Amino acid sequence: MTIETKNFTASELLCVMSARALEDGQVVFAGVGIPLLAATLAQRLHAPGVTILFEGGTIGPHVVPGQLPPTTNEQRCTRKANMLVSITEVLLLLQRGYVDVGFMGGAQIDQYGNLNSSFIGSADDPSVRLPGTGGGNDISSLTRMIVAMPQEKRRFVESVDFITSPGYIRGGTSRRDSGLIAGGMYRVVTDLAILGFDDDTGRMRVEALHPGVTPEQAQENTGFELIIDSSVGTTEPPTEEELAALRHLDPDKVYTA
Amino acid sequence: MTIETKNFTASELLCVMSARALEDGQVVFAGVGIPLLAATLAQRLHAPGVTILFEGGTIGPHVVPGQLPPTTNEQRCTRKANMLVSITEVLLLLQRGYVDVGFMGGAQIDQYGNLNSSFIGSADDPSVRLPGTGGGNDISSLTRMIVAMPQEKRRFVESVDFITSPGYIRGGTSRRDSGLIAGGMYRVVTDLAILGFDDDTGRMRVEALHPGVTPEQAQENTGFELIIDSSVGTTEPPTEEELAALRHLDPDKVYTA
Amino acid sequence: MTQDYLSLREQTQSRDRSLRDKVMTLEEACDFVADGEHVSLGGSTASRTPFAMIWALIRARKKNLFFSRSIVSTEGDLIFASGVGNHILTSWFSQGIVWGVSRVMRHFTENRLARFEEWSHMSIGLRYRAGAMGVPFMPMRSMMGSDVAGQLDNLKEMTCPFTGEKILLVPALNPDVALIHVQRCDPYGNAQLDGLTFMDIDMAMAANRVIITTERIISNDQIRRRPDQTRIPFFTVDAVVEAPYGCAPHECFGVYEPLFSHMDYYAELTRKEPMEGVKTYLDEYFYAPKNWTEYLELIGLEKLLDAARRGRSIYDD
Amino acid sequence: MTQDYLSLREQTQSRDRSLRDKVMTLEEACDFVADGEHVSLGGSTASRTPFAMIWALIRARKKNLFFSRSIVSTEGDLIFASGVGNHILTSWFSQGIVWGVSRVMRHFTENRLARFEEWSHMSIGLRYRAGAMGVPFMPMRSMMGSDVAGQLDNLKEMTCPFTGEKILLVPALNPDVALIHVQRCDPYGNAQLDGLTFMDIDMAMAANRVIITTERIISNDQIRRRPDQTRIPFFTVDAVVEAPYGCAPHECFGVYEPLFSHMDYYAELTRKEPMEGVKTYLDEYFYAPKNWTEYLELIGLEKLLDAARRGRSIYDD
Repeated sequence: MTIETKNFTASELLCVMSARALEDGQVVFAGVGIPLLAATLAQRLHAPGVTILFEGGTIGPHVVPGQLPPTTNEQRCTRKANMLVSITEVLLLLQRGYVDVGFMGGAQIDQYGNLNSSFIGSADDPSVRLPGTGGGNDISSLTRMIVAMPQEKRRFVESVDFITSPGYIRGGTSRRDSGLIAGGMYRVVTDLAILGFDDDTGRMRVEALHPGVTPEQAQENTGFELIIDSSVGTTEPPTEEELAALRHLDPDKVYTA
Repeated sequence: MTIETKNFTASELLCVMSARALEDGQVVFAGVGIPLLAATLAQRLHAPGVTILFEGGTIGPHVVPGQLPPTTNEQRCTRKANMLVSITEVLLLLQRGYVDVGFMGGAQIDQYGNLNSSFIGSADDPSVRLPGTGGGNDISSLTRMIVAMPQEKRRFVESVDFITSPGYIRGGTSRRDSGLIAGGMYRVVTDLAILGFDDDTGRMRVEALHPGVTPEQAQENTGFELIIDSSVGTTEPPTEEELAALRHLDPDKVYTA
Repeated sequence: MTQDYLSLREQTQSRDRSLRDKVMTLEEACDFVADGEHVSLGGSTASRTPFAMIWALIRARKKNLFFSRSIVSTEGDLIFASGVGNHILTSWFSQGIVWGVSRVMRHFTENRLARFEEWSHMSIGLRYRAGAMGVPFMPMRSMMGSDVAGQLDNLKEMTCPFTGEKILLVPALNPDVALIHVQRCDPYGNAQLDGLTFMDIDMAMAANRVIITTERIISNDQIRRRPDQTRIPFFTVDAVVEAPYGCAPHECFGVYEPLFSHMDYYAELTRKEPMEGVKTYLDEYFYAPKNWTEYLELIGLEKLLDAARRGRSIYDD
Repeated sequence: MTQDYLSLREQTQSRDRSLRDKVMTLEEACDFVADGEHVSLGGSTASRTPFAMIWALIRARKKNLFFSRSIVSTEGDLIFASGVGNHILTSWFSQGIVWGVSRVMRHFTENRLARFEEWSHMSIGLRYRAGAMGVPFMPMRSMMGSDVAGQLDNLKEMTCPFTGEKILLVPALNPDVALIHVQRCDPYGNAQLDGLTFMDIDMAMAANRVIITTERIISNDQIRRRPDQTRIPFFTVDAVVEAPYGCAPHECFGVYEPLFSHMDYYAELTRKEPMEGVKTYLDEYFYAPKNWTEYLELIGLEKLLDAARRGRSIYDD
């Protein structure tokens, strides 16, 4: 990290950059952790009209600062919500097309935006059994995705051990051919860059670098070849206002340690 | 009608005899009119533990005497109910198998217990367009049926003009072969007799005659050959208690004129 | 008839689904319905019928609409007779069992002037549900073997790949517009329903547009106090219209029962000369009044108060 | 695994579905669960977990149960470690994101001592829903193309006969027994739920038996006053057990939030020596106390009161 006045943590940078990726008026299906926090941050800043959905069955809540829920299934998620529905119903909103953006964290991602949160090593004899998909598989199968995660070589791998949540699968038309005819990976927000995907090949591409990050640094922290345009732009650093709002929401650094 | 002291109408006889066909503890899906009234009557008499379902979405109501609902979709149907659900949900209870008996009226029935409430004459050029199936098709497709209707030659026909609500279709295994592997016609209660169906052929059979009704009378009022055993028994006439309870429920004779 | 998935999604994605004020008049809400479209009606028989909105569409001289509803009562007569619609998909169509078979329905269907397309009650519910879920069909176990199914050309039978059983598939129904009347709704379209919900929730989720009429508009703060009481989410809704007694002469659960004497009057009017009767009724109650309040005045305050007294009595026990 | 329709119906028809008193103790309710059966758990993660009933089944030394739940938290560790169950079907299994990956889950799955069968979240909901509806499958559009689907052998892809689209069919799930904790229930099993309902309603309708634990038992008269608030009908329910704080250390919406410090304690206990830690926990909190009240006393009144204060605060605004 080389941003000059590094008066924030990597998690805080992730949160702020992710929040910026949301537009006002969108319906956003947010996972627990950074996504929940970033979507709430967006609501307090440039996108007050963002409607948040949580997989526990919450539609349009206002999360209370300092009372971040440990999962998206507790009553803290429902504070001042517009509506509560069953888990199945809230996921069906994705399938029916009411959602603009799915917003998740990730443990491991590959060049086609496939996410793994199930197994490190082979599924038959894993070195680590991870907690699994949760809503991730459904969200990434059914809507346009934004993923927030730290950019590290061990997390950005050529090919994930296990496709828990599908991106562009094996690239090209393979996602569509599998039966997933809508949605797909849109952005991966990391502590180094904003990443997107090539329309034809489905391979990961740098959309913008964070201030002070070089193309080489982005590549070094990635386990496969990134598409980087020589004219790639730079993001604006987190503002004092953004950081203050974020710290007001998560004073105990539950998600931004 | 030759019952000696004929101190009741044909509709009242139908109601009392239908009510008797229900057993305590049963879950009964009741249509509007005589079924609704008879199921409520059964609750007040021998079967207080009958649970009534109405197709509007009502589970376990107590209909208020003198306030009979005009259809099974009004709030009068929901009085002191245990639960209200959507139309789709209440019909799915039939499909899931939670219901013991479907209980309906009928306009036209045939030897295999098929009901027609859609067309008199051909469906393409009917002489009368009737109101249609309502819940009838689903109820008779998915559970054991009791039908209450007056026994007249024009209503009891060899083959209905249109199978709105399936009985045994063309008899034998044809119902099962069509995909309707559960349920089926159980009893037809008329002002003359209690009718059942032959296990093998699915044809209509006299189970018991009402007091004073002869086998010949039952046959004369039927447009096809009834199976009548020479030793067929006789029902008990409506008691004063039954008639009093019935008249208390329907003092304005909305359904028992 | 079954909308393909990508076009359904595209239509949904292009809707403004943000939290915004959608309060307007009955007349303004008519702009959300175009001639020839598929309009689904909430409620069932004489309960929570979106009468005010149907009344407005007839007055706006909309044409050739295709209607769907679980069970159709008097509004079906008025739809056919006014020309606002010429095709109704439902499971049952008449005024109500106590008034006998509708002569108006008979006139239009027996003379092939309009179409009454009959489906089983549950199949209609499952078609809305498939539409609500974003899948192209629902599996079910009734209707097979009957002539109801025999009359329909968009059903498919299949053998279940898990159990080998015969299963019927019914296609999704995604109405262009759903008209739904509720007891309470906020300005954004978050709607609360009391009592029987019929097929309204699935219908709202399935439709490409939703017009809510409501007995009263409440604040969004009220909604957020008990979000588990919201039954229709704001982002499915395009218009919110306050229409007191908006189901009259039908019922709104817990607010008023049906106006039985008015329904008797209509039945009497259409018994002998159905077409003359219904035209007289349309002239008198639909075209003559200047606005919804005048329509209610024509029905009569005494009848409204009586219906309201009976309606509220559900909460007396 | 998919129960055929006639056997499902036969099982349902043979249940006593009459309106009758079903109130009993936790210990008595254990008789409704036999070794090796499929037990589904209501709630999700740390919300409305039927902890009291799981606690009772572990104490009753039930064995080899197969569990299903939308998302599994600490109860999954305790199920595997106690031996009450050796197979869990869920979409996510760990204590909760803030506590890291469960070492107990890892121990059992990585050493193949027990099975964690992973399905997509929605597919589990739709499998219960198919079970609730009495159909053998539900169609859906996610999971295709992923390795989650690749690991499962009871999925079927089909081409939609209406649209030609590729559709995934997931088989119905009809648990032998569902354990569901609610805020209020009458003695017959009519249950009211506040807040998030998770997959509980479909699960109750799908199951062949249902055990309800409830914060308090209310009268049937209360139920009949607002029947539109009933979420689970009595005839699906076999046992009703009053268990105050029946989800502790998890949450019951509007009554108490999770007992976070107790959950921290459990996480700490199992961090370094997961198997020793969980065994110590089981001994201390599951096997040692004489009854549910003693279990709550061990957790501590102060923690309960704090959780209750936070729980009720949802209604403060």
